[in-house]
Amino acid sequence: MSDTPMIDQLETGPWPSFIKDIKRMAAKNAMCKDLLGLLEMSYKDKRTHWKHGGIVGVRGYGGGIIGRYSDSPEKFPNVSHFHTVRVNQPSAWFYNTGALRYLCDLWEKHGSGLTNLHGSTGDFVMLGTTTDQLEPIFTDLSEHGWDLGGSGSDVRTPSCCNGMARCEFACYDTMNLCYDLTNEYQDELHRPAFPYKFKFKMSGCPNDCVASIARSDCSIIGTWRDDIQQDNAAVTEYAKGGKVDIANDVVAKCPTGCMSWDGSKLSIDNKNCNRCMHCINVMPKALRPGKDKGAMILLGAKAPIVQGALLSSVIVPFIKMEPPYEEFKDLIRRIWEFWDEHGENRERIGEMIVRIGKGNFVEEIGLEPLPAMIKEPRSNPYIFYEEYFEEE
Amino acid sequence: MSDTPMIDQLETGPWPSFIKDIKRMAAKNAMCKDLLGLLEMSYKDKRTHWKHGGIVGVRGYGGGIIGRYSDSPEKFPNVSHFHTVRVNQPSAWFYNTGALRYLCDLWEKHGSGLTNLHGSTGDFVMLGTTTDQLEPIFTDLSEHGWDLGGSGSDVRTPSCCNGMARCEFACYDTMNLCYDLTNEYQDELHRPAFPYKFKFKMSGCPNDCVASIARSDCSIIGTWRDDIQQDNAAVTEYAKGGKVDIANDVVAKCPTGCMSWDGSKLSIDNKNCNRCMHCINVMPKALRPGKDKGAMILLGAKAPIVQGALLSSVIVPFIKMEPPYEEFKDLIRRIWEFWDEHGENRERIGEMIVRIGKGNFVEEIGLEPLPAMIKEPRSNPYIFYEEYFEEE
Amino acid sequence: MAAPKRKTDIGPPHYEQMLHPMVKANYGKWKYHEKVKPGVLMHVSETGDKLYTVRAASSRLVSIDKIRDFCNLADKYCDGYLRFTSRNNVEFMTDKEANVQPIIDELSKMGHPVGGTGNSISNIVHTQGWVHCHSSATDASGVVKATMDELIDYFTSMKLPAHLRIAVACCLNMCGAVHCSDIAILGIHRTPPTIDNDKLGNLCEIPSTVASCPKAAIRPKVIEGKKTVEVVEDLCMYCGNCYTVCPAMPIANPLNDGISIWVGGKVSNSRHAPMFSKLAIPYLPNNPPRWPEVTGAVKNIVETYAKDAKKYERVGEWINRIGWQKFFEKTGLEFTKYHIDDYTLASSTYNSSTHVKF
Amino acid sequence: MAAPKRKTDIGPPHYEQMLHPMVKANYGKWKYHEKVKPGVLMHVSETGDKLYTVRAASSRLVSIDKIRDFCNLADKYCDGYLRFTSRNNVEFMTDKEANVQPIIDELSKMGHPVGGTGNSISNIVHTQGWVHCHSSATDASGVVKATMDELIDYFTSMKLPAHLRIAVACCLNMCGAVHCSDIAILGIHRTPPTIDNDKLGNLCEIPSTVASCPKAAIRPKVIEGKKTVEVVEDLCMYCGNCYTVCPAMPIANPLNDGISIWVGGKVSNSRHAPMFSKLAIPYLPNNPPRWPEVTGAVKNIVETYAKDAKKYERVGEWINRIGWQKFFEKTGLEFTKYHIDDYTLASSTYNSSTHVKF
Ligand code: SRM
Ligand code: SRM
Ligand code: SRM
Ligand code: SRM
Ligand code: SF4
Ligand code: SF4
Ligand code: SF4
Ligand code: SF4
Ligand code: SF4
Ligand code: SF4
Ligand code: SF4
Ligand code: SF4
Repeated sequence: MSDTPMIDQLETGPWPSFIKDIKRMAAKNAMCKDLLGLLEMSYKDKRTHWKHGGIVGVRGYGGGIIGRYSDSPEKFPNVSHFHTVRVNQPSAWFYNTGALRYLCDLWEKHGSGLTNLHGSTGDFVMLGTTTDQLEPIFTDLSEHGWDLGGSGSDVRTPSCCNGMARCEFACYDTMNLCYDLTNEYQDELHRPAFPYKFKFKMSGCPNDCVASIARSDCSIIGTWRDDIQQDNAAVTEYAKGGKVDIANDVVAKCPTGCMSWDGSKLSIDNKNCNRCMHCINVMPKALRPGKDKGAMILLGAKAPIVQGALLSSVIVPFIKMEPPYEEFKDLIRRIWEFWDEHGENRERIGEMIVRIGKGNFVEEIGLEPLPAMIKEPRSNPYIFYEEYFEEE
Repeated sequence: MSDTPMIDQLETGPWPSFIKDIKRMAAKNAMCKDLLGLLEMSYKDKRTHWKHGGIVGVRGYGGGIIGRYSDSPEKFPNVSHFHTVRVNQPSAWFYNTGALRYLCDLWEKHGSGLTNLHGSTGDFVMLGTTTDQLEPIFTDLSEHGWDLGGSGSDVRTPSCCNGMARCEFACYDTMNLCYDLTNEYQDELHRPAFPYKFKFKMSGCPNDCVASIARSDCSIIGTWRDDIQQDNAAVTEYAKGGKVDIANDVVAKCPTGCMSWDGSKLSIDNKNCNRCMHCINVMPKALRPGKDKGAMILLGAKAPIVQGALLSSVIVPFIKMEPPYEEFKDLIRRIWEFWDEHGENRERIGEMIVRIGKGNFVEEIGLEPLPAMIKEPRSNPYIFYEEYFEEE
Repeated sequence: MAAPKRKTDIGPPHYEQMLHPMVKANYGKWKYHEKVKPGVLMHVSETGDKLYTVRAASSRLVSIDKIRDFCNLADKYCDGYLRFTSRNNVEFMTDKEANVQPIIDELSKMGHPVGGTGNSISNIVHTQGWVHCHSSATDASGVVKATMDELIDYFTSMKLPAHLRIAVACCLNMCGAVHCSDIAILGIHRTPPTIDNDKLGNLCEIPSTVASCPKAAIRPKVIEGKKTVEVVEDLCMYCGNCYTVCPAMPIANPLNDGISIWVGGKVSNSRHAPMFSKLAIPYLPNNPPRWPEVTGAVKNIVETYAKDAKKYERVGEWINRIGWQKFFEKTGLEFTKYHIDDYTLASSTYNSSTHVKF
Repeated sequence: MAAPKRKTDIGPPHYEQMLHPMVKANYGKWKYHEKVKPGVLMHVSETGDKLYTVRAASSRLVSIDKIRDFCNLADKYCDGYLRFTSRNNVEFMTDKEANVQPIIDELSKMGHPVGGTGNSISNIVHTQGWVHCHSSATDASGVVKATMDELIDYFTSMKLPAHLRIAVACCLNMCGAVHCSDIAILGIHRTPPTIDNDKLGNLCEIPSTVASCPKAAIRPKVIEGKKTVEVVEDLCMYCGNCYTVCPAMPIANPLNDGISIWVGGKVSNSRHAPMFSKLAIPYLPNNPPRWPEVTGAVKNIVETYAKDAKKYERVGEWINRIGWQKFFEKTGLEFTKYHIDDYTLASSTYNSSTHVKF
C-alpha cells in the first residue's frame, strides 16, 4: 500500500492535480518526498505540521523570504527547513520560455522544485528550501537580472493586470507603472520600515482584474473623464445579430439609468454615467472608454484582521498617469510620511484612515475633500468643528 | 416701541404664529407676559435662558412633570418656575370638544394657558406652571378621568396612528392596542425603574404614520401575510381615467420588481412582495393589504445620543394582534426582564442589543433567529462558536 | 398613603368617547380614500359612508383660547369632534360634504391654512427651543414659523414629486424626527462645555459625568481640594451629553451655536426602506428672528428637488438615483471635510468603488 | 558591504522582453475582443492584427517539470511566450488561428482543461494551507482540487448567468480574495488558543501579544514567577491574531477546525459596486481528502444560482434582488444566530424596515 493513501485520492479527477506535480518531483527530490509524507500526516491529523516561521533572509534585505520549519524533523528531515523565496515577477506575469527555464533550473539546483505560479500578492513563489541555500539563490538570481519581492512591514511586490498588452479597456499603462514603481521603491520593498505592509495593485479599468480594490493598500484603477466612445454601426451590428438584447442586457442593467434605447438608437447621458463598464463589457466593439484617460487612486483595502475587512476608497477621482508619474509619486510620498508619523504598529493605512477620520487624512496629505470620496455624507451629528468664533 | 421687537416680527406671514398665541394669553396671564420677555432676551442673546431642570413631580409618581427654572428670576419673576405637565393624550389624538374645553379650563386656572398639541412623544403638553400647582392639577385631572404621561427612565406615553378609526390600511387596531398597553403598564409609566426610557409607538401599516420605526424602542407596525387584495375593475378604472400611469408610477417603482402590467392586466408575484405599500398607496381603491393581518414587532429606535441614531429592527416578523394581546405582552415581559438584568444605566434597549449582539438577544428572549431580522448576514469572520467538540 | 379621593394610574380617557359618530360606525370598515384637494381627504367605507377631513396648519404651541376656537369650529360643523395629527396639524371631520368649504373658509379667517396632505410639505415636527429647554442651541418654534412662511405654497398644494417632511430639533438630543426627515434643521453647539468647578462636585456625580462622554473626553480632577472634572477639548465634539447629566457643564455659546441642515431621511417603508438624514450643511448662524440663511438653504433644497426628482421620489430616493456628487452640484452646496463621517460606522460611508461622475 | 558581484535592488526583468511580438507591436492599440469559445479569446487590434489566447487551468502549486512542459508548448506554438493570469491560470497566445486547436488538444492531454473565460467559474484563488503555513485551519490546494473536480463543467463552459469567482483561504488572515468572492471557502478555528506558559515569556513580547487581541481577551499573568498571559475564553472569537504575533499561543485544534462558506462578494465595478462576501454556512467539518460537505455545499449554491439568476447577475446581485430570506429558502441552508453580525458594524446589518417576504 502507498505511504500516502489519503492524498493519493487527489490524483484523480479532471482538475490538474498538485499531488501529481509533487510526486513527479518526489522521484528526484528528497524534499518533495518528505513533503508528501508530512502532508499525508496533516490530512490524517487534520492539522498543520508547520511551526511558526522564524526570521530568515538574505544579506541586506529584510524581506523576500518566508521562514518555515516543520514540527516533525525526525520523521521528515528533508523538510525540517522549508523556506519560501518570493521572486519578483515581471509585470502582469508575462514570460518568455528562456526566463522561465532559467528560474526552473535555478530552483532545481537549490530547492524543492515546487512553485506557486503565482503567490496571491503576485510573486513567483519558490516553495521550500533550506537556510544555507538562500544566499546562493539570491546571488544567482540577481546576476541573471531577477530580484526578490516583499514580505514583512514593507512595500509588497506590486502587481498589475495585462492592461495595454492585451486589453482594449486599459486607460493607462498598468505594466509600465508597475515596473516603474517597483523600481522606484526598491528600498522600501526590501527593507521593512513601515508600520505594516503596503500593497500596490494596478488595474487598467474599473473591471479591476487584479482585485486591487479588495486587496491592496493603494489601488490604481484606470478610468476616463469624457464621454464613452460610441460606434453606432457596431451597436446596430450587436442588435441585429440578435447577439445582444440591448434593452434588457445593457440598458436595464445600467446602474445609473443613464442609457436609453429606442430600438435603433442608443443614447448615453454621459454626465450621469458612473463608468461602471457594464455596457462596454457587453458590447466592446461598439462602446469604448473615453479619450481623456487616466486613473483613480483609492486607498486602504485589507483582509479582516483585526478591525474587519476594508475595501479601498476613493482618494483621487482622476489623475493623468504618464511616465515619470511625478504627481502620483509625490502623493505617495506625502501619504507615507503621514503614515510613518501617525500609523501605529501593525496598523494598515486603511485602518489608520478610519481611526483618524478620512476628512482629516485627506486634508493632511494636501487634498481637497470631494463628494466622490464618499458613498454618502455622515448621518450622525458628531462633527468636530475646527473653526469657531472667539469673543472679541 | 414694543418691549419685544424681535419676536414681534414672527407675528406676520401666512403660517400660524405662536407669538400671536402667547400674546393673546399674555393679555390675561402674567406668566405669558414674562415668557415673552424672556424669549425676546433669548432672541437677542442667541441663547436659552432656562436652567437645567430640577426634579419636581406629584405624589407617588416619578414621571410626568418636567421641572424648569429660568436664569433671570429677577427680571421675569412670573416664569422663574415654569414646569411642564405631560397629560396622557387619548389614542391617536381624537377629542370631543367637551374634553378639550375641560383641559383648557383647568389649565387656565392652574398654569400659563399655553400648550403643545402635542409633544413629540404624544402627550397633551401643558407648558408652564409653578411647583405648588402640580398637586392641584393632578388631583383635578384624575378626578376627571385624565392621567399623566411618562418622563424619566420609564415607559413613555405610548402613541398610535388613527388606524381603523379613519384608515383603510390598518392591519390591526392601533388605537385599542395603544389604550390597552397604556393601561396595562400604568405602573411602569409612572414610576421610573428601567435602565432608561422605553417608548412604544404603533402604526397600522408600513407607511408608519407615527414614525415608530425611527422614534420608539418598540415599534408595532401592521402588516399581512397573504396576498394583496386586488380589484381588477378598480385597476382598470385608475388606468383608464389616465389618473395613474401604472407602468411608470406603480410597476417601475415596486422595489422588489414583483409586479407586471401588460397594459390591461396587473399581476403581483406575492411571494416576492415585501409589503412596502407603494402600489397600495397609489391605488387604494384597487389594491388592499391581504386578509391575514397582524403586526410586525421591531425594537431599538432612538435618537443619536450617544452611540449614533438607531432605527428599530425586526424581532418578530408577524404576530396576530388581538385583545387581550397576551402573546405580545408575554414577549414584552421577557424583553424587559432581560433589559433589567443586562442593560446599563442610561442604555436604551437598542444600544443594549447592539452591545450584546442581536443573535444573543433574540435567543435569550426565546425567539428563533430568522433571516427577516437582518438586511444581510455578517461579512466579518468573527463568530463566537458556542458549540464545539471535546476530546473523548 | 394617597388621600382617598386622589385617584392614580387610571390612564387616559377611552378613545371611543372621542370619536365622531360616523367614525365610530365605520371603525375598521374603511375601504379607500381620495385626496380630494390639498388639505381635504375623503374616506369611503364599505357601508358606503363618506367621511370628509379638513386638515389645517397649527403652530403646535397653542393657547387655550386657540383650542377653544378650534372647539367652536368643531361644534359648528363636526358634531363636536376633532383631532390632531402625528405632525401636529389639526383635523376637522364631517359626514357632510357641504361643510367642507365653510370649514376651510373659517380656518383661513383664523389664520390656519388648509393643506399638508399628499405630495406636500406638511407641518414641521419640532421641539422646545428657547421657549422651554435648557439644552437648546437654537429656537424651534421661531425657526418653524420662519421656514413655513417661506414654504407655505408647498403646504397648500400637492405639486411636489412626493411627500416632503421637515423636522427641527434644537439640540443633538433630537426630540423628534430630525434623524429621519427629508430635510432636517438641527440646532448645534460647536464649542466644548465650560466647567463650573465650584458647583460641580455638589451638583453632579463624578463617575456618571465621566461616563456620559462618548469620546472619553471627560476626566476627574481635583482643583483646590474640590472634586471636579476636566474636558480634553481636542476630543470633544460638542454633543452636550455631559450637560444633560451634569448641570455644572453648560455648553451654550451664543457666538458659536447655530444650525446644521440634513437631508434624505425617511420613515415610511414605501418603496425604499427607512433612511437616516445625512449632512448637507454643517453650519449656519443663528440669525433670529427669521433665520434667513436657514430658510434660504431649505428653500434651495426644496426647489432643486422639486425641479429634478421623478414622481414618487422622496428626497432621499432622488439623491440615491442621482448620487451625492450631483446633489452637491445641483444645489450648489459646498462639500467640506465635515461631510465625511468619522464616527463609528464611518468606513461604511466611504466610496469604495470607482463609481464617480465627472 | 555587499560583495562586488552581488547586485541588489535591481527589481524584476523588464516586461518588454517577455512579450510576444504581436503583443509588443499592438501594445495599447487593441480595439475589441471576442470570447470565441470557452477558454479562447480573440483580441483585434486597430492595425487589424488578431491575437488568440488559450487559457488553461493550473493547480498553481506546480513543479518545475510542469513549467517546462508549458514552456515546450509555448515554444512550439507561441514563439516562446506565455503568461499566467491574476487567477493563476496559464495563457498561451498565438497570432495563428490554426494553432488554437492544437494547443487545446495538447493541454487536454497534459491534464489541463481549457476554459475559465466569460460567464464561467474560473480558477480558485487560494493560499498555502497544510502545504506550507503554520496558521492554517484547513488545507487549500486539496480543497481547491476537490471543489474544481466537482465544478469542472462550469470551467469549461460559459453557461452561467455571469462570472462566478471562488476563493479559498486557510485562516482568517485571508491571504487572497475570500472577503470579496461570489463564493468563498474559509478555514476557521473554533476554540481559543492554548498557551505554552513555559515558552511564552521567551518567545513573545507580552505587551504586543496583549495588544494583538481585537477583543481585549488577553491579559498579562505571572505563573510560578514566569511572565505569561491568560485568555478570557468568553471573549475570544478565535481569530488567531495572537498566534500570528506570538508562537506560544497555538490555536489549531483538529477536532474543531473546519470550514465556513461565504457568498455574494464581488470586486469589479461592473453594474454594482464591489461587495464583501457574507456568511452562508458557519461551519462544515474538515473531511480530507475530498471535503464532501464543502464541495456539496458549494455545488448547491452554484446550481441554485445558475437556475434562478438573471443574465449578468453576479451571485451578490442575484441575492440583492431576491433578498437574503429567499436565498436561504432557495438553497435550503439553515439560518442561525451566527449569521447575525455582532461585530463593529453590526447595527447597519439589521433589518430596520418592515420589508419582509412571507
Ligand atoms: C504566500 C501567500 C499566500 C499564497 O498562498 O499565495 C501569503 C502567505 C502568508 N501570509 Fe498573507 N500571503 C499572501 C498574500 C496575502 C494577501 C493577498 C494579496 O496580497 O493580494 C492578503 C490579503 C490582502 C491584505 O494584504 O490584507 C494577505 C493577508 C495576510 C495577513 C492579514 C493582513 C491584514 O492586515 O489583515 C497576514 C497576517 C499578518 O500580516 O501578520 C498574512 C500573513 C501571511 C503569512 C506570512 C503567515 C503569518 O502569519 O506570518 C503567510 C505565510 C505562509 C507561508 O508559509 O508561505 N497575510 N496575504 C501570499 C503571498 C504570496 C506572494 O508574495 O505573492
Ligand atoms: C417635550 C419634548 C419635545 C417637544 O417639544 O415635544 C421633549 C423634551 C425634552 N427631551 Fe426629548 N422630548 C420629547 C420627545 C423626544 C423624542 C421624540 C419621540 O418621543 O418620539 C426623542 C427622540 C426619540 C428617542 O426617544 O430617542 C427624544 C429624545 C431625547 C433625548 C435623547 C435620548 C436618547 O436616548 O438619545 C434626551 C436626553 C435624555 O434622555 O437625557 C431628551 C431629553 C429631553 C429633555 C427632558 C431635556 C433633558 O435633557 O433633560 C427635554 C425637556 C424639554 C422641556 O424643557 O420641556 N429627549 N425626546 C418631547 C416630549 C413631549 C411628550 O411627552 O409628548
Ligand atoms: C393623519 C396621519 C396619521 C395620524 O394618525 O395622525 C396620516 C394619515 C394618512 N397617511 Fe400618513 N399620516 C400621518 C403621518 C405620516 C407619517 C409620519 C410623519 O410624517 O412624521 C409618515 C412617514 C413619513 C416619512 O416617511 O418620513 C406618513 C407616511 C405616509 C405614506 C408614505 C409616503 C411615502 O411615499 O413615503 C402614505 C402613503 C400615501 O400618502 O400615499 C401615507 C398615507 C396616509 C393616508 C392616505 C392613509 C389613509 O388612507 O388614510 C392618510 C392621509 C394622508 C395624507 O395626509 O395625504 N402616510 N404619514 C398623519 C398626518 C400627519 C400630518 O399632519 O401631516
Ligand atoms: C486575464 C485577466 C487579467 C490578467 O491580467 O490576468 C482578465 C482578463 C479579462 N477580463 Fe477580467 N481578467 C482577469 C481577472 C479578473 C478579475 C480578478 C479576479 O477574478 O480575481 C475580475 C474581478 C472579479 C470580481 O468582480 O470578483 C475581473 C472582472 C472582469 C469583468 C467584470 C465582470 C462582472 O460582470 O463583474 C470583465 C467584463 C467581462 O467579462 O465582460 C472582465 C473582462 C476581461 C477581459 C474581457 C478584458 C479584455 O478585453 O481583454 C479579459 C478576458 C476576460 C475573460 O476571461 O473572459 N474582467 N477579471 C484575469 C483572468 C483571471 C482568470 O484566469 O480567470
Ligand atoms: S482591469 Fe480592465 S484593462 Fe485591465 S485586464 Fe481587466 S478589463 Fe482589461
Ligand atoms: S458605463 Fe455603466 S453607468 Fe455608464 S452608461 Fe455604461 S452601464 Fe451605464
Ligand atoms: S400607518 Fe398605515 S394604518 Fe396608520 S394611518 Fe398611516 S396609512 Fe393608515
Ligand atoms: S407592496 Fe410594494 S413590494 Fe409589494 S407589490 Fe406593491 S409595490 Fe411591490
Ligand atoms: S432637542 Fe434638545 S434642546 Fe430641544 S427640546 Fe429636546 S432636549 Fe431640549
Ligand atoms: S460635549 Fe459631548 S463630547 Fe464634549 S465633553 Fe461633553 S459629553 Fe464629551
Ligand atoms: S490564509 Fe492564513 S493559513 Fe492560509 S496562507 Fe494565509 S496566513 Fe497562512
Ligand atoms: S484568537 Fe483572537 S480573539 Fe482569541 S485571544 Fe487570540 S487574538 Fe484574542
